[in-house]
Amino acid sequence: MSTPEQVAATRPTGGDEAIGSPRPTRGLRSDALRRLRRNPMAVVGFTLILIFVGVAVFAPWIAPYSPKDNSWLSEVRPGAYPGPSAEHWLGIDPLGRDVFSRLVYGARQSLLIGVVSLAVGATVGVGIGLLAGAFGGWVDTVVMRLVDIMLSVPGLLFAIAIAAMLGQSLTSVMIAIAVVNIPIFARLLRGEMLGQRAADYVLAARSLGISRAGIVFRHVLPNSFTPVIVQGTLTLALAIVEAAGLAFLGLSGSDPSAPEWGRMLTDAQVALTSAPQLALYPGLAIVLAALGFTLLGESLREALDPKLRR
Amino acid sequence: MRVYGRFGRIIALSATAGLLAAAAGCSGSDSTEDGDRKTFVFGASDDPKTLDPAYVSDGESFRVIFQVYETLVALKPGTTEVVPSLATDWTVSDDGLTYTFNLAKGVTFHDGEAFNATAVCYNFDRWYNFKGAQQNGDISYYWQTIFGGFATRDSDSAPESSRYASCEATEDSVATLRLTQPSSALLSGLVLPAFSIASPKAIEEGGTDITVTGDSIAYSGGFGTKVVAGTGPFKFVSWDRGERLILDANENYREGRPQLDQVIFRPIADATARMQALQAGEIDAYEGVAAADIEAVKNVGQVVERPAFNVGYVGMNQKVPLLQNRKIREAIAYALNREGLLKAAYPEGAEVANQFLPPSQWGYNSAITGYSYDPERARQLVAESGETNLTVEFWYPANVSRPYMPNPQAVYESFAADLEKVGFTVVPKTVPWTPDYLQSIQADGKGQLFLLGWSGDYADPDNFVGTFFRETTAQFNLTDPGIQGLLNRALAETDQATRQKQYEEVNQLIFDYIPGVPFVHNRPLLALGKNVVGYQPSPVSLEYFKIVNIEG
Amino acid sequence: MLRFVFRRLLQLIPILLGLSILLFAWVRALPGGPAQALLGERATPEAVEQIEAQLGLDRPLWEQYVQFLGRAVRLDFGASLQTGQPVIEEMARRFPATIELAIAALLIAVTVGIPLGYLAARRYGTWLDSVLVSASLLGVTVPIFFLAYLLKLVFAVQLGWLPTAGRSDPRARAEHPTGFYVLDGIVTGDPAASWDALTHLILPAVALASIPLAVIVRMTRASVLTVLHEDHVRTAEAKGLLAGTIVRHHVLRNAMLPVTTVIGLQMGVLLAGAVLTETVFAFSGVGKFMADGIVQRDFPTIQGFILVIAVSYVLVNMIVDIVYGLLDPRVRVS
Amino acid sequence: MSFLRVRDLTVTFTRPGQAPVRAVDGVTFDVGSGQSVGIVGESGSGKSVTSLAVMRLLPARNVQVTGSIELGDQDLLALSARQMRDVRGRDVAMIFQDPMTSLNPVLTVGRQLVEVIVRHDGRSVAEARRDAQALLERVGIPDPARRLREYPHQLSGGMRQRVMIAIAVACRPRLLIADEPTTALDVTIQAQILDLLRDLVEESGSALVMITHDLGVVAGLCERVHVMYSGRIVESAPATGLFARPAHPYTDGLLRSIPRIDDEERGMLHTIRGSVRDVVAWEHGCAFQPRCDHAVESCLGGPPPVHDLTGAPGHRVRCPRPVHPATPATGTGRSEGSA
Repeated sequence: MSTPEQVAATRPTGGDEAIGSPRPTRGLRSDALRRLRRNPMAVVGFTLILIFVGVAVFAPWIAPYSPKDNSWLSEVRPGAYPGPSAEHWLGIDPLGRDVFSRLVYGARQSLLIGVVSLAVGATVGVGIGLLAGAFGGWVDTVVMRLVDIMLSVPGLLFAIAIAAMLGQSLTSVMIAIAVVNIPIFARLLRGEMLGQRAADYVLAARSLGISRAGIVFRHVLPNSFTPVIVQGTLTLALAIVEAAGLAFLGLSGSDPSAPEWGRMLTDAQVALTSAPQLALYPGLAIVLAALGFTLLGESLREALDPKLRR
Repeated sequence: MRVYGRFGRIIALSATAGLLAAAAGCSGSDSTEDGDRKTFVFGASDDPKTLDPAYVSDGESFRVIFQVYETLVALKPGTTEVVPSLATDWTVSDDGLTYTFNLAKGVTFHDGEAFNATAVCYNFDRWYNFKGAQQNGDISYYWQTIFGGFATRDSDSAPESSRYASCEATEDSVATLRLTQPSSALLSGLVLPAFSIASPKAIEEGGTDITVTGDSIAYSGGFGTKVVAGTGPFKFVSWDRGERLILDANENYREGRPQLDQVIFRPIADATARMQALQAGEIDAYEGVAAADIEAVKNVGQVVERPAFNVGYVGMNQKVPLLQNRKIREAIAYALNREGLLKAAYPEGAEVANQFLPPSQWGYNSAITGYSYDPERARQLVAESGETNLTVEFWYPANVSRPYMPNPQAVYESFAADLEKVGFTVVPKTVPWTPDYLQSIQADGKGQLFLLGWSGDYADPDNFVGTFFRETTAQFNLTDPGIQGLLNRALAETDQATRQKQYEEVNQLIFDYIPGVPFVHNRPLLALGKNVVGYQPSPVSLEYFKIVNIEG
Repeated sequence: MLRFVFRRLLQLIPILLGLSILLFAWVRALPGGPAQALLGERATPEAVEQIEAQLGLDRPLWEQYVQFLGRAVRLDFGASLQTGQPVIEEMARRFPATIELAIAALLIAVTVGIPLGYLAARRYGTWLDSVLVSASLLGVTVPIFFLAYLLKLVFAVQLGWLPTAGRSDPRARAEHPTGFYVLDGIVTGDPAASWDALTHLILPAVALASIPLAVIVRMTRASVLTVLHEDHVRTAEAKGLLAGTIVRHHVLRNAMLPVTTVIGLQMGVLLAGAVLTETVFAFSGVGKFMADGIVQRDFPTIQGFILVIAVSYVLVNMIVDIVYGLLDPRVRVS
Repeated sequence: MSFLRVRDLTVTFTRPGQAPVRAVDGVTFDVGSGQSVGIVGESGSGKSVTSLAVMRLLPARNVQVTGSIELGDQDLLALSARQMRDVRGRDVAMIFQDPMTSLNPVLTVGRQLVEVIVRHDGRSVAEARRDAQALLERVGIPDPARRLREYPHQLSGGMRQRVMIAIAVACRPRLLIADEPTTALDVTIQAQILDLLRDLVEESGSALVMITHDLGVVAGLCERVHVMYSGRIVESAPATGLFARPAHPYTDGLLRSIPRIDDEERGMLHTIRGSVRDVVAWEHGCAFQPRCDHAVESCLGGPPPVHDLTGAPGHRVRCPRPVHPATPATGTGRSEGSA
C-alpha cells in the first residue's frame, strides 16, 4: 500500500460551498445521459450490448448454416476438429456442426433467458415492493420478512433448487433465475419508495390533497424506476452467467443439441485439451455479453448516483 | 448426536489404520513419500459403494474388491479361462449337483483368521440366508443370477427357487457345495467378485446391516466400509470417501507378496479430469479414455484396449405405433450415420455394428451387410411409409459413460440430427443412468427410440441376443414367433454346430426385422502411466493389480 | 453487547422458521411429492405408501409441517440416494473440506481485494483505477466453472505448478483427525501434509474467490471514496496526524464497516459457488456431493444441502452483524 | 511583525474539460500574534478555501495555489508534506463547522484527543489521557473521565464542538482557525461556544482566525475583519471601524441585513439582490456589480483597485464608490475614487 502524500488529496474541491446544491430531477436525467456518453465504460458496454442484441435478433441472417446441421461430421476425427476456414469461420465442432452458426444462434437463447427471467423477476419483484412500499404497516412487515427469507438462501443455490425441482427445460431455467431476482427487486423498489415518500415533493403533493394512490403512481413510482433500470441491466448480466452455471450442473434446456452458450461451454470441457477453442468461444461470448450489461449498469449507477458524482 | 459419533469413529478408524500400518512394518513419517515404496494410483470414476462383495455389482466396487478378496476359482489374466484360486482343484459329480473344492492351505485372512472350509461355507450360507432388503435385486444381483433364490423368500422380486442346496466343510480344507439342479454357468459365475470369500470374523464384527428405502441403499454395517478382510494380494488400510482408498501389499499373500507396495484409488468423476491428473502424474492409470484424449495420453503414457465384447444400439420400442411400421424402422436404419459418428467420436478400434452380436462371438453372421448411411433412401422410405406424424421420443442416459458409449449425449445429438434431416421430429428425453434410465427403459418400457447397449458377461450368443429378444421384454416389446421360436430352440440345442447355424440365422432375422439399429462394437480404453508394466486388460473388466508393477 | 447478541439471535428465529417453510413448500412441490423425493423415481407404490403414511401425508398440512420441522431440527434428511448413507453423515464428512475451501477463498478475496480496492480509490479516475474497476467487473461476469477449468489447464496441466484434483496427494498418507486437512497437518505435527493440502486448495480457492474478490474490490473502493470525503478525515488531517495513522485509523477502519457486511453476503456466493468449483477440481466437499446429487436427482441430498448452506449463510451473516456491532459503536447502542 | 502573513493568495480549481475557477483571487492579509481576525462572507466567497489553503488541506490534484503563506518564520507553501504535518495541529489548528461529522464516529472521544497529543507533544498514551481529561474539563465538559470513553454519537452537538475545540487547542497552537464553528449549533449553544473560544484565546495568547458569514459573531470576538466577496477581500477594517462605517456596498448590505432590536425605523430587513452564484470574474470589473445598487458603468472596467479610506487608518476598501467614504459622500455623480 502506498503511503500517500496527503490522504485527503482525492477529496473533491475542498468542501467548498460553491458545489453541491440540490438539482431538479429533469436536470439530473439529462445530466446523467451526458455523463454516460462521456464515460468510456458506458460506451463499451453499450456497444457490446448492441452487438449481442443485434446478433440475437438477426441470427438467421448472420449464421451461414443451421445450428444443428451436422453435415460436416465426416471431416471430424477424435481430438482433431477442423479450425477456422472460409466456409466455417470458427471451425467445426466434434459433432460436425458449424461453430460460428451455433455461437450466433446461442445469442438468441442467452438473450431469451436473460430478458424473460428479468421481465418476470422484475415485474413480480416490483409488484411486491410496490405493495409493501405503498401500504406500509403490517403488509410491509410481512412482505419484507418474506423477502428477507428468500434472500437468506444464496442466489445460485436458490436457482439450483428451483431448476432441480422443475426439471430439465428452458422454462424452468428462466423461472429459476426469475425467482432469484424477485426479492432483489422487491427490496430495491420498496427502499426507493420509502425514501421517495419522505421526499419534499411527495409531502408537497400530499399537502395539496392528492390521493395516496395518485401520489404513488404519478410521483413515487416513476421516480423509483431509475434504480430499477440500473438493477435490471445488472440482472441481465447475472442471468446470462447464472444460466451458464446451471447448464454446467446439467440444468438447462431439454434439447442438448440446442445452441446454448452455457451448454456449449460445458460440453466443450470434454475436449478442453485437444480443442480449447471450443470452450473459449462460448466462454468469451458469455463474458462479453455479461460484461456489456455490467459495464452499462455500473456506469448508469454511477451517472445517476448524486453521491458518486465528482 | 450423530455428528459426535462420527467424530469418534474417525478417530477409531485412524487408530486402526495406524495399527495396521505398524503391523505391516510400515514405519516412518505418515505423509511423506517413501521413495522406495511402489505406489500405484488408479483414477476411478467414483468411490466403491461398499467393499462387502456380496452387496455390489458395479465396476468401481468390483475393481477394489477384486484386489482385496479372492474367489474359489479365478480367471487367467486377460482371458475368460477359469483357473484355480482359493480352490487348488475341484471335482464335479456326474449329476452336476455336487462340487468338491480342495482349498489352499496355510492361507490367512488379513485379520489373521485362518482360511478354511468353514470360512467358505460361512460365506455361502450367509448369501443363501439373505433376508428382507438383502434379497433386493440390486443388492444380491449376482447371487440371484447364478444361484437363484434364498432360504426364505421375502421379496416378490426374488427368484422362487434356489439352485443352492448346501455347503459343507467335509474336511478342514475341503468344501463341498451341493446344488438342487445342475448349472453349466456355475464355475464361470464363481469367478465374479461377488462370490469373494471374506473373513467370517470381519463379517461378524463389522456387521452387515443394510436398509433399502426406495432407490437408496444404506450400507450401515461396518463390514465393507470400516472392517475389511479377505485373502487377496492387497489389504484394506483406509477409505476417505471422495478422496482416496488405500490398500497395502499383503506381506503374507499365498502367491508371494505383490510387487506393488500400495494401491490407491482416487475418485475423479470426469474423464477429462482423470486425463489431466494422469498428465500431472497424480494418478498412474484410469479407465474410460475419451477418443479425443488418446494422443494426449500417449504423450505421457500408454493406452491399452480391452477386447470388444459389447454392442451399442438404438432400440425401437414396438409398443410405439410409428415404430411398428417397418418402413419407418428401415428409414431410421438408413438415416443414422453410424460410420461417421464412429470415425468422429470413437477410438479407432471401434467397429460399426450391424447385428446385436460382437464379431468375436460365435454365432456372428458375417454374411450380413447393409443399412449403410443413405439419407436419400431414408427419406424415400419415410415417404413410402405413409406416416404423417413423424414425432418420436428419443431417450438417452445422462452423465454416464458406458464401454460401448463413452458419451451418450454426443451419440444422441449426432443421431437426432441425422433423423431430423430425413424428416423426423425428435423429442429428447434424458434421465440419470442408474437407476432411473435402466428402470424407465428396461422395466417400464417408456422408451420409444432409445440408446442402450450390452457388455457380455460370458461367451455365449444367448447372453446377447437371447437377453434382448428371447422373451418379450419391456424395452423392445418385440413379439415375433419366428425370432423368439428360433432363439428358444437354439438355447435348448446341444449340438454346437447346429446352435451356431441357428444363431447366424436368427441374426439375419433380427437384421431384417429391425427391432433396433446396432451401431458399435467398441474397444474400451485404459490409460496407463509410462512406467506401469504388467497391466493385463480383461474382456470382462476384471484386472489383477497383483501382476502390475511400477518400473524405475 | 451481550444483549445485542441475544437480540440478534432472537431475530434468527423467524428467518429460520421462514426458511423451513420455504423448504417444506419446495419438498411438497417436487415432482412426485415428498415421498418420491425421499425414495427416488423408482420407488414402488408400496414404498411410497409406506413413506407417505410415515410422513403423515394424509394429515393436515400444518401437522405435516411440524413433523417436517422436527426432522429438520434433528437434521434427519433421510439417506442419500447416491451412497445410501444418511445425508447428514455425508454432509458432516464433507463439510470441513468446503469450509476450508471457503475460508481459503475468502482469505484470498479479502487480502487481495481490500488493498486493491483501496488503491483504486486513492488513484480515483486514473488508468489504474479504470483497470482495477474493469477487472473487477470482469470478475463477476466470468462463469466460475469456466475460470476453474482455465486455471486448471494453465497452472496444473500446462505449467504443472499445482495439482489438478483432490484435496491431497493421493500417494501421501496423512492422518485427518479434524477433516480440515491444513489443520490436520499442524495437529498431527506433519507440516508436509499441511503444505500438500494448501497446494491443493490454491486453484479451487482462486476460482471460487473471483466473484467475492471483484465485489470486495468495488465495495472497498466505493467505501474508501466515501470515507475520504467525510469531514472527520479532514479533521484528522488538520490534526497533523501521520498519513499512515490516518489511513489505518480514520479511513480504512471506517471504510471497512460496509465491506464487512459485503463479506458476509459473499459467503453465500462462496458456499453456492463451491458446487461448481469442487466439481471441476474433484474436491470432495459438500459442493461436489451436491452437484452429483443434482445430476442423480438425489433430492434428500439437495434438500439437506440447501438447508445446511442456508442456515450456515444466515449464521455467518449474523456473526458478521455482531462483528459489525463491535466495529461500529453506533449500531451497538441503537 | 505579524504571525501569519498571507500574500496574494490565489487558489484555482482546474478541472479537466472545464474552465478553471478562481475560488480565491489575490488575497492578502496578516494576523498578528494573539490577534483575533474575522473573515466574513457569504457561501462561495472563498473564505473557507482561504482557510483550507492556509492549512494546506486542499487537494493536490486539480488545485493550484499561488502566492505565499508565512507562519512565523516558515513559508508554509514551501514545506514538504511531511513537514506540514508537523505544523498542523501543533502550530496551527482548525475547528470545523459541523461537529456532527467532523469527529470520527467509530473512535472514542478520548482516542481522538489522545492521538493528537501523542503525535505532537511526544507524550505517552497514559500521560496524554490525563492531559485529555484536563482538556475536556477545560472546555467545559462535565464528567470528562466518562466522556473520554464515549463515542461521538453519544454526545450532543454542543459537546462535540467542545471536543473539537479541545482537540484544536490540545497542543497549544499559536494560530487557531475556526471555520463557522457555531453555524451548525443551536442558538443558545452558539454563545457558549463563542465565549469558550474567546476565553481560550485570551488565556493562551493564540491568534484566532474566525471564518463566518455572521457579522454578529465577528463583532464580539475580533479585532480586525476582512470581508470577502467572490474570492477577493473587498473590505478590511478594525472591527469597530467596519461596523461604524461600512464602506463597501456589500458590507453595507450585510450589515443592514442583520435584524436589530434597537432599529425601529426600518420595518423591513434589507436584502441583497441575487446570489453569489451570479459571479462575474473580476477581470471584467467588480464582481459585486450585478448585485450592487451603487454600480455605475465604470465598475465594469477591470477589477477595482483597493484604497484606504481616508481618515480611517487601516480601513481599506475595494470599491470606487464606497457607501460611507471618509470624505463626505456624494451619493450621486461620477466621482471616482482612486487609490
